[in-house]
Amino acid sequence: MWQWLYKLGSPKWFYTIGNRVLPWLWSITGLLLVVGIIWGLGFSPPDYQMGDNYRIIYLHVPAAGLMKGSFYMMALCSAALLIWKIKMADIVAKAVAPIGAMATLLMLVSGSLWGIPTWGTWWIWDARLTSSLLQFFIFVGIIALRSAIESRDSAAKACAVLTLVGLVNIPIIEYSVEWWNTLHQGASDLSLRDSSANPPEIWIPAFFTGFGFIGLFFIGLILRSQNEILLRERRSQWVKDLLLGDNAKADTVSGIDTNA
Amino acid sequence: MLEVRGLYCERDERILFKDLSFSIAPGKALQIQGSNGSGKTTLLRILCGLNSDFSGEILWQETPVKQVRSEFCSDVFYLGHAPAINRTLSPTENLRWFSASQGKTGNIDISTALDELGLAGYDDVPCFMMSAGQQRRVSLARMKLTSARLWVMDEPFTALDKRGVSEVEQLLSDFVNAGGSLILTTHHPLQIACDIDVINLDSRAQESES
Amino acid sequence: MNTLTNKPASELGLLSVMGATIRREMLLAFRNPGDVINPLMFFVIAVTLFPLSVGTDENFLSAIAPGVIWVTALLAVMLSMDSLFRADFEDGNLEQLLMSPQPLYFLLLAKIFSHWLVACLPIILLAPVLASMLFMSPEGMLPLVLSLLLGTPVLTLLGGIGMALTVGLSRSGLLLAVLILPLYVPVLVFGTGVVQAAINGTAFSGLLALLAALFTLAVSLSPLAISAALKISIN
Amino acid sequence: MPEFQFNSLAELLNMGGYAQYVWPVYLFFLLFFLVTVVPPAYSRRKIVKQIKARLRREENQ
Repeated sequence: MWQWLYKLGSPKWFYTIGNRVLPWLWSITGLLLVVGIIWGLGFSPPDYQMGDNYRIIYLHVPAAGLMKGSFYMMALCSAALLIWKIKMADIVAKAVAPIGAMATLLMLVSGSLWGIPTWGTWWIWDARLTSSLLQFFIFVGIIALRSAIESRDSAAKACAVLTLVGLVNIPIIEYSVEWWNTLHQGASDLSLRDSSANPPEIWIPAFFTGFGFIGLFFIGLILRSQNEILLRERRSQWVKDLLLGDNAKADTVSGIDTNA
Repeated sequence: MLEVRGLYCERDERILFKDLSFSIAPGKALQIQGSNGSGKTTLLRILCGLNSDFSGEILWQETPVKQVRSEFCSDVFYLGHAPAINRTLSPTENLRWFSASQGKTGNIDISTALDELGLAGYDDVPCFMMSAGQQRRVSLARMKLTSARLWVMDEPFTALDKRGVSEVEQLLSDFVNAGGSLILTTHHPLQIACDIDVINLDSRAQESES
Repeated sequence: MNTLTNKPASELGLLSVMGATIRREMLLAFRNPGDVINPLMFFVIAVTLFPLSVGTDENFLSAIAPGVIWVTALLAVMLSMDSLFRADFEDGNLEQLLMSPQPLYFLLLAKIFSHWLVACLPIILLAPVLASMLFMSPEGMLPLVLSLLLGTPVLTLLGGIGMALTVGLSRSGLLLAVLILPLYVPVLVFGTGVVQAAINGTAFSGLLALLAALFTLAVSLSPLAISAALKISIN
Repeated sequence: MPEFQFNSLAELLNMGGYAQYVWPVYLFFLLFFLVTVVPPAYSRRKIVKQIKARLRREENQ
């Protein structure tokens, strides 16, 4: 177990394992997303209340999950960096931040497009949308802080502290927004109301897209982390060997042939 | 007293020093030499616990510094590049807070300390009205107020005139000869009458590269 | 004169060290009256801008009054944060603070308490005056002051985290806002909630208790985050 | 086995009248997908090229 963790903390190991995992991840993710989306768009029965508009849910819900998951992952990495000084943890945290921010944006866009026919307006101060917007601001803040600090080590630790502060605050923010929303009589929340009226098959595509999103998340994570590893380790011997020793391998590092 | 084992520090992908080991005993002075950017300031800050980007061990009285941080801090006096003098406050007010933040009231009172650094009569003048050298003297007056047994000083002679330098050298050698430990960096040819060890960060870097 | 024999005549207790820190900060505020006046003037001017932009309709102004007062107070507190660590960072006193044998946690609390006294207390005292200029109903006044009394320390503590993270950067004003404003949301929500509840005639003690809980949480955790952030920033 | 719910391509594109909401979301997902994958792959090429150039320079010296 510890051995494994130790290895995961080694950039070289992460890089090579990433290369080995990527082709598999690509094919599984592609399959899941294609099946999930085609099924969701074409084969799922329409919702008895919202008709075909509910098909947004197959992207909306996984995006919301990714938003949460990315932040927890960043928090975990931040703790690992601050407590055990694992440099790899910072590389991952840095890679996850933009993916999480984009997922939050997708969640917001899909939520508000869903809202137009349901509420008659594209934005409504719904509790979940509002706290997601705040979550988006927190992602942006972390990215902005990292780009503002020149020293890489200081930036890493500062972002880690900010992420952990955010981790403590997010439940409080969500609770306060929830309370605020009931106070101001917000509209009904975004969910499949009374979904028991729908056949359970309606959820099958969500299962596919959900795992597809997770796969996509890890593809993005590995690609970005590998870039960061190359940049940080560019003076090390293994990078030299990798890039000069075996040209063909180095050019296909992303799992797709970038020479094509 | 202070012992350093296998210190390694890199900054911005440049190794400042590795396998650096030394120790300093009471009644000794240690001068850190090296060209600009060789990591002198970084080393001093690491010793004081102001920089944690290193690996290796720092022991204080044979215990890792982290475990005895509070005792260590009360036994170490750090003089950095910045004078740690608030320009709005007067020397007396600055030094009063310094004493308090050390958790101690020394038995030398502040105006005596200022007198001895040649600042008699400046006790209540706001520091922004004083010259750089005078501000440095205010900063150095803290030497008279601290009861620390290890002094870590980064370029203590900056901005001082000739007489000031020799006065401070006198203070330093008195301190070391009375059993204190001193670690300092300076570009100035040091003339203090006590045991001085020298660590040159430049020559170490050359060794490790060849 | 031998320094080694200059052993401490007396050891100062933690409280007197905190007291000395507060005295020093008060002295600084007294010498730089801008630290007190500028946040206050920002507060007054920003509130004045609202009637000028939305009109002087009494009903409308009284409806938005709690929010306006709270939001401008929040922004004033945030803008005042710059003076918390900036000078100490630049002149090297921050290093001395971190090298103090006293527990950093309490030294930071003392510093933040002083900052609150200097920057926030005047705002709280003036808030009822501005609220009545916006025709806020008198039932809301006491709850407004109470909510500000509990809320502004939280704002100061959270702002302290942001400031500690950005003190090493030369121009950090807008970055601080991006980092800190999302974290200010709960305080704002419950703070205005207290005032609204009081004006509507419903019970607000529960909300005050929530603010008090936030206060306790912030007092116990923020100094830890601030000290971690300061150690990073002085590297 | 689930059935295809639409009788024609036009009906699929129409999405039961919700086309202007459903399709933009899926388009935005495409954007999300591309942003997750393309910039890192692109910068990978740049980074590899840079490091190689530097290594060759050092070898020639």
